[in-house]
Amino acid sequence: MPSLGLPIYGQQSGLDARRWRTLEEHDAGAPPASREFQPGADLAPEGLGRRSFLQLLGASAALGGLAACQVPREKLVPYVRPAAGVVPSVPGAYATAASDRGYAVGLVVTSWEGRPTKIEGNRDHPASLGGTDAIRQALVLDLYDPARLAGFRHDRRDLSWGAALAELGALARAHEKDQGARLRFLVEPTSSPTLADLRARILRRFPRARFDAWSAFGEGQAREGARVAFGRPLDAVHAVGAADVILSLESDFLAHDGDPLRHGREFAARREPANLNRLYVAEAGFTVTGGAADHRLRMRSADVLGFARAVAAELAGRHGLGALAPLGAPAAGPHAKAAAAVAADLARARGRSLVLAGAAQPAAVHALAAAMNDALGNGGKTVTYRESVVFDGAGGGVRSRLGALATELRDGAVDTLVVTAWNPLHTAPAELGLRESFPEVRSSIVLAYREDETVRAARFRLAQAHFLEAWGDLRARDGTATIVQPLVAPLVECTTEVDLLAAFAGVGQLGAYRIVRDGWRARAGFGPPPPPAAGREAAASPADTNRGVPRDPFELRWEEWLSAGLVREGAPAPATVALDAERVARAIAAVPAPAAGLEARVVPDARLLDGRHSENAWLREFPDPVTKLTWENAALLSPATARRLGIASGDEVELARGGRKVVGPALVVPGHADDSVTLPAGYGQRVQGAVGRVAGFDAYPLRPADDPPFAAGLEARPTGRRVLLAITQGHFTMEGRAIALAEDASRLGEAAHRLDELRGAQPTIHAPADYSKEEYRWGMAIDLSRCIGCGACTVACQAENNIPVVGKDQVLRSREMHWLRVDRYYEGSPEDPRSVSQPLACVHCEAAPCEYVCPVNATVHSDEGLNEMVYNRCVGTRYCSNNCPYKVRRFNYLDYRGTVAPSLKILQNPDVTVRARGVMEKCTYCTQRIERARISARNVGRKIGPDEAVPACAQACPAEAIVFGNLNDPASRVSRLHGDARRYDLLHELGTRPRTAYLVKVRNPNPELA
Amino acid sequence: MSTAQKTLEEVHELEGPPVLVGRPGDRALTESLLEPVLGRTRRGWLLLLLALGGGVTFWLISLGATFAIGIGAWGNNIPVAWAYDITNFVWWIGIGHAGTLISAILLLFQQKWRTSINRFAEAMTLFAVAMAGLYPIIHLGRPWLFWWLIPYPSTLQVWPNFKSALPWDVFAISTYATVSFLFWYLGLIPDLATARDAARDRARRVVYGIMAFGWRGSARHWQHYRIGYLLLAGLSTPLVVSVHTIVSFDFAISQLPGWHTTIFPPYFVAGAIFSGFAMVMTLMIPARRLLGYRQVVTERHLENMAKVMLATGLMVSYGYVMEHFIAWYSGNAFEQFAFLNRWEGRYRAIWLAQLFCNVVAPQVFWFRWARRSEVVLFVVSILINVGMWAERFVIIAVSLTRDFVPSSWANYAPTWVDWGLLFGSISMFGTLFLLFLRFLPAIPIFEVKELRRELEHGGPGVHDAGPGHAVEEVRS
Amino acid sequence: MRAWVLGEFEREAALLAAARTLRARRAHAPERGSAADMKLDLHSPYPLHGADEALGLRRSTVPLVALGAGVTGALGGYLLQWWTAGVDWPLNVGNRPPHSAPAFIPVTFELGVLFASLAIFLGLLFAYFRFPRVHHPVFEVEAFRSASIDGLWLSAEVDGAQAEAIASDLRALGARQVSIVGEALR
Amino acid sequence: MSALFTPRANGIFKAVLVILVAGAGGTVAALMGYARVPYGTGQQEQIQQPVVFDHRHHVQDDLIDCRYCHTTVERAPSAGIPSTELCLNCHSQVWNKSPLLDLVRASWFSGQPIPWVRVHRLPAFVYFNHSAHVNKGVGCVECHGRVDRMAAIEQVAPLNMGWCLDCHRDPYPRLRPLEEITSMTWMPEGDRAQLGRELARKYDVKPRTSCYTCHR
Repeated sequence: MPSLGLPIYGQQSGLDARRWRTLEEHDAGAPPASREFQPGADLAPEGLGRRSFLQLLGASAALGGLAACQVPREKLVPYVRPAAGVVPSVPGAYATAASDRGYAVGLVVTSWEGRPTKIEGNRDHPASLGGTDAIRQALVLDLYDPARLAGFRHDRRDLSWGAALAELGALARAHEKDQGARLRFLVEPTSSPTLADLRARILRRFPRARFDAWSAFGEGQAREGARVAFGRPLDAVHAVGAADVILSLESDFLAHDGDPLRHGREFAARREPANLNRLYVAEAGFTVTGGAADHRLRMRSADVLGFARAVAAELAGRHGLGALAPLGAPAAGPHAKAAAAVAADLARARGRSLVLAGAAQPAAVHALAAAMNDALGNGGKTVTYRESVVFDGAGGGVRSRLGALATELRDGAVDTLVVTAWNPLHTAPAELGLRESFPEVRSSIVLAYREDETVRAARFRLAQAHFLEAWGDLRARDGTATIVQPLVAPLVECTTEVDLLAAFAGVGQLGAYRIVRDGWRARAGFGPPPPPAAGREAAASPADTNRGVPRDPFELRWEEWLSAGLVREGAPAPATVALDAERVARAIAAVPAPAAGLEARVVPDARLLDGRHSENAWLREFPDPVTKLTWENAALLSPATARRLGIASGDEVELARGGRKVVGPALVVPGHADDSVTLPAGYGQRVQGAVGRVAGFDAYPLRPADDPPFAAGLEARPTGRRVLLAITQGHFTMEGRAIALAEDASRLGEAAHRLDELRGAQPTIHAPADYSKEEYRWGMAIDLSRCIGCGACTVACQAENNIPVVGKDQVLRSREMHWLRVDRYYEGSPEDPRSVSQPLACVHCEAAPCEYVCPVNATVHSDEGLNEMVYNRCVGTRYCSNNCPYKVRRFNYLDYRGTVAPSLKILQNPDVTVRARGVMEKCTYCTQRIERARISARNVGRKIGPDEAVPACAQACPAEAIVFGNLNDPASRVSRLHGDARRYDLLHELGTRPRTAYLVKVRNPNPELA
Repeated sequence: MSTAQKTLEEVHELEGPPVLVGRPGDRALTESLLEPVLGRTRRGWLLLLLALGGGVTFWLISLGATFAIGIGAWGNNIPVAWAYDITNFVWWIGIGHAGTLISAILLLFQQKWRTSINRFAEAMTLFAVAMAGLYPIIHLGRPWLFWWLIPYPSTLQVWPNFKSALPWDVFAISTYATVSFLFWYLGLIPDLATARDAARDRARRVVYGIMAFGWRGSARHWQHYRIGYLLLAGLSTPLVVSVHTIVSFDFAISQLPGWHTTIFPPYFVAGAIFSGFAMVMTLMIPARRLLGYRQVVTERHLENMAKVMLATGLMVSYGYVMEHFIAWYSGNAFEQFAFLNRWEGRYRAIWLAQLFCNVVAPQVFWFRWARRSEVVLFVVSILINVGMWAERFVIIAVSLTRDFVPSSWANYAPTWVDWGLLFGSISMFGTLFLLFLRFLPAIPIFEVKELRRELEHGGPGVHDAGPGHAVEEVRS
Repeated sequence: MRAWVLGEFEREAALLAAARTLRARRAHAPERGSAADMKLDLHSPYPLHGADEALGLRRSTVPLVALGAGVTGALGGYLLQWWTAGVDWPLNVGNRPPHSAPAFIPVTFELGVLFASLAIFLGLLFAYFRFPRVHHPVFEVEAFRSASIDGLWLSAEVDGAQAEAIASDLRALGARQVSIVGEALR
Repeated sequence: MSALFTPRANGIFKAVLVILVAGAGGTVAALMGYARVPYGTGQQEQIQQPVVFDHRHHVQDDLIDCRYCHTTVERAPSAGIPSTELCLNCHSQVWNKSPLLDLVRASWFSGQPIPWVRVHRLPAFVYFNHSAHVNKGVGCVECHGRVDRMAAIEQVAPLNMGWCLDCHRDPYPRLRPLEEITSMTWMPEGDRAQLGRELARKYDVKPRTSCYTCHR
């Protein structure tokens, strides 16, 4: 791997991976060298490793759990050459970025002696602000996936990278004679400047070659909409926080669309009573954004345009926004009243309002949204437009993206097709016939991370490097760039998209590191790179780069970029735009009137997106934020529709549209639009690994041949069979209990009095222990008003605390192990309910019911008031769980550690004990982080700072809904929140005095719609 | 003679049947009572043993699975972390209460009719407690660490938590098992000596000789023996009450709706006696038939036990009523929901079965014919056994399925291992009991002899006595 | 050398009478040899009413033993809990006071009962009965096997010289059969 | 006519009873003893290291400070095992031909680390942090003993929870000035516990006995 033979700033230990990799081969059983320094990580009674794939398949591979009792004298394996910048047993943090639909999400990754174990958001990155989503959190698991592709094969011949490079070079040269007329590339949409350069180089070398970009659920429609409205494909950047009134036209902007993490942060900040915004969501499926809405207007996706036009008409007619007159159409149907109210609200908030359109909606809707924002004077205030930094090929819908390529393939006009887009054979509409034509391509080259359908059909397959192993770069929506730096040498033989394209650009031998670095040297306006040899020299010996000042002035800048994870240079300024209402009107007119009948909506799955995360066990077991369904997908439909079709949850249904059939379970979702069936895609792939195979059906066959990905004409009939759906939450109503409280802002006043019964001191026999003298009194506050229920905290907790995946079978037995669950409750009619999400982990009661029932003192209170769970003392009576009113304790019914590949063992967080069979476990407030902070603070004789000890959940939360800190510090945020007027204690009447306080969710409904 | 017959019938009418039919000589009595022990092995006994052997195998397999796979081999989950395991435990412990109760309390109350059935009941107690004692260990996630519940100076310097009800259990169960055993064995010693002396072959004589520790019926021994035996009875009486009280604390001290109930201690003790008597009945009726104990275990015994079952059954029913009343009266929504859930919830059928078996069925015992009909007694006693198991399941598991936070509600379904442990333990219990019947005197011979003396003491025996006398004798 | 004189009687009354007479004689008629060290005992398959009085046995001390042991157990039990939970390592368990008397009652009680019961059982067998004593001179007499079935026996442990005299006394007192076991025979 | 048992039977019976009871009690006592004696706690285990490294020589003769090799002891949970490079800092010059050091040189050239054998072994669920102790005045010698007198490192402390607790409950007699932290021989004149109290105030020593202090 030439690119990785070179050092990474502050990262030499990563390169040492080669060393411990050989150690692994040499002695697979033994943990890698550097781990040996970890007192907590060595093989011991509680053992190591978990997540046996056997268990994922449901087989109880726990026999022999009685084994791990004898402690062998294990080895202490030091470095041969110390890795500079690495203190064994002290984790380092390195900035990098992951791609989200081509854009950068800035990350900071924790690494133990060169083993990345935990992904967190980069506070300074515009698309993260410190937050992450469940998917980003789970990416680290892929790195260690023993089932990932390794090596390079050409027609069943295994090749070294050198050989592969040579063959690619030869292939490229062969295309020079006809200028690459028969050379095609199919790539992921990406904002990488380096890849842009390489594409340019390649097109200079092969003028007649072409790059197409494909991902099943791109933002093509959005850019197309911008093209319609403003004449060129721009990215709309929404300042959600600046808007008082927001209308979402099926835009799931808090979870999927735009910069969800930034949106979430900004939106949450506006959900505090002081400066409440108001959110209207018009959507078919129940989304995270819908759950956060003040008014959720359920309608089929096809009817969204009609509603938007109704609003436009109102704005034009009643509120004097004449510009919208040609675009509007009088309201029809059930939502007329709503349209009027929404329009009035928007009009009142000119310049402080915002209209967003969902990625799935046709370009016309995006254009209309743009027009409305324009008319409302939101331009430049709540929405700005930027030249898209993402290469999106032809852009637009499926046909305009893939149509040309599909035809060429069918006509055999392509000799070489290089595919770096994820599994097009699975995601592309069957009408395009890729499945048939692709295998005919003479040399089809596929770069992929895992075995999949496209890989199977390819002649030439290249194993792709994980982004934590690869050099690269990405831009955020606003143009801010981040250098993607590897934290570890590849665990297997693999390469990167940069290296692959470089091979066609004729610079393959340079390697990604050089290419990326030199590219940035040029962009930053530094002179030409020093001759490679010197460059290698400079970097190759760690000593030089770390001792004293680097020789090359560019080094300084480069190191800055890497350590900050940000490159501010070269970010394009906002574009000035002029709306072309005519074109918008024409586009709207061009949209066919919504057809009657049952609508099929093929949507990206909340966890697997288009299916690329199908093999990620964390995401598979991560409960869908709305349905709480794990491991598989289901056809989601409204209670009324289900009744009409005679379908109940768990019924297997046969869904047919346009001659294509799929069979899968149905799941009734309260609040889903009637006459519409939501079908999360990405499951049931033809080629799957152990994880993917567990469950799920492929929804793509029902996707229309062209965008939008929804269409009427679906037929559904129950097959009579039943499917057991592993849903983690059994009951979605509160039974009138004060569990997750929500209140209208207007009624917050009287609510305060009722809240007094849910907080404060209570009569008790034993005087409460006094913690006021302690230096720290840890506590947590969860603001339900901020929480959007995305569930990032759940996966963050899983990654931080070595929480095992138990498999569908065990989830069905309600034995899931997530310490932190996000409960979701519905209020009101099942047809059109409102929902509240409530993250719930151990609340660390001061008078803990779990403690006094434990016969062996395995769970007791710490001097700082933490409810400690001592795994090694636990004998497993499970009495504590029985007596826990919150039911937040989790029990290792089987040996969930299993017997896993060494690669998965080294994913463990060495700071957290891996629990054995028969042991109870629960949230510890991330005590390992507290203790680490405590020790480093006390070593230099100071107190723990406010943001030093932050639990994984609070760290990950994009909405900052979870706040943790020292209650004995009156200035701390958590203290203030505990004193907040909205604060209440869960199950306060039990007198458990929880340390985690909740803040009532505030709703801001429009009185006119009351 | 005819007068004697007549008076005897009158006596039956007035007092119910005698506690001892006829006046066999001591030697005759000894031979008849020792026949099952010293006589040849019966074929029926062998067949029964083989049949139960199958169940025991199932039991062993289930135990093996539990240890090898872990508690995950069961249907337990979160929230239902206790289910069949603790249900079986409480059920067996409850059954284990009749023995000591019959032996001790009835002894203190000078109830003559206890005499011939107490050993029987005590043995049953021992085996039931043995079955029960297993669950607190195997229900642990890490059973090989069970000894952490015992207070001993460990290098960890950590002690058990005496605020938890589980260490209380450990002490209560082990004490109860020990005391029951001592009580039982002390009672056995004179009869072992009898067996030693009555046996013909040397092997038996040696074995029983060793077990009898050299008892020679010395009056000097009898003096201490009787006082000691009485004292043990006196100690066992509060003990037997305390044990199930403590078992009920496992639930009463928690705060789970359906567990957190102050009436539990008396209600559990009553239930224990209820199920215990039912089990004695279940075992006694066939044994009485097969082993020809009719003479010493008379209708009088059956009838009195039926009365006790009726009484305790009513107490248990009262418990059910009170639970519901308190739930309603407390005005606590969680409590109220927990009890509504029994009527309307998913496990309704089990709750209704429990009501039928424990509340309705025993009511037949208001009628004398039912109290004296072996068939009715047998059927009803079986029903009560089932009903009491259901009661414990409803209290333990069903309460857990629906607690405070609705999001964590979940249901419970047993696995084959759960069933194996239930039916297996029943088979094991039966096996132990069969062995007891075969190898140890199941009827306390010396006490029967004493009883006979006492009956004769106030004058000649029932048969040739005037009604007045007879009435006294039999009442005593 | 010691000898044991065994006599079997038909009826309880006779047996008890014989015992009384022998005791009386020992008291009033020393001239009939030094029978002062004669140790009388009765053997029966069930406890005999009046035997204590006939042999002039003092009140049994078993209850005192039981009481002592019981109190020790209970006290020990409470101290154990108080020391482990309240003194050695007082932990904050669910905000309960480390030394919480109500919670300590059950174990205290159980230990009291356990100790008392053990004291009674072990005391009886090993202190009062001096068991195990599977061999005893009286077992030498084959007929003595009836003592645990239906026989009523009187045994007198006497100096060998007295044996014959006592034997004749027993016959005179109506013993059905009399036999002498001398130490020599053992 | 002869009795069922001979007179000797009584004695045998008694003996058997005694043996049974004593046996049961003895077993328990033995097990509890084993957990406490050095043999049981592994203190007397002789451990063969791949390279014959003599602490006596390096500490006493060469007067090398512990921290020269165990570099991270003051800033990390782990004290740190010296890298081959560190060994060669000296041994590239001295003893650079010695066959005793063949393995070290081999390691340097092959890049294969030296597989030392762990002596002080804590269970996985115990999180001991060297820096937390060394920075608060707990000297190396308190737990590791007179390393300067050990030909081969051996475990001198029982390393069981009770032993940890004893110090966490009463650290004072085991505290020392930071500048003496690595000294093997330091002994204060006067009452050490008294001095310990002063040092505890000075260094703000607050040993905790809450479970999460060591178990996570």
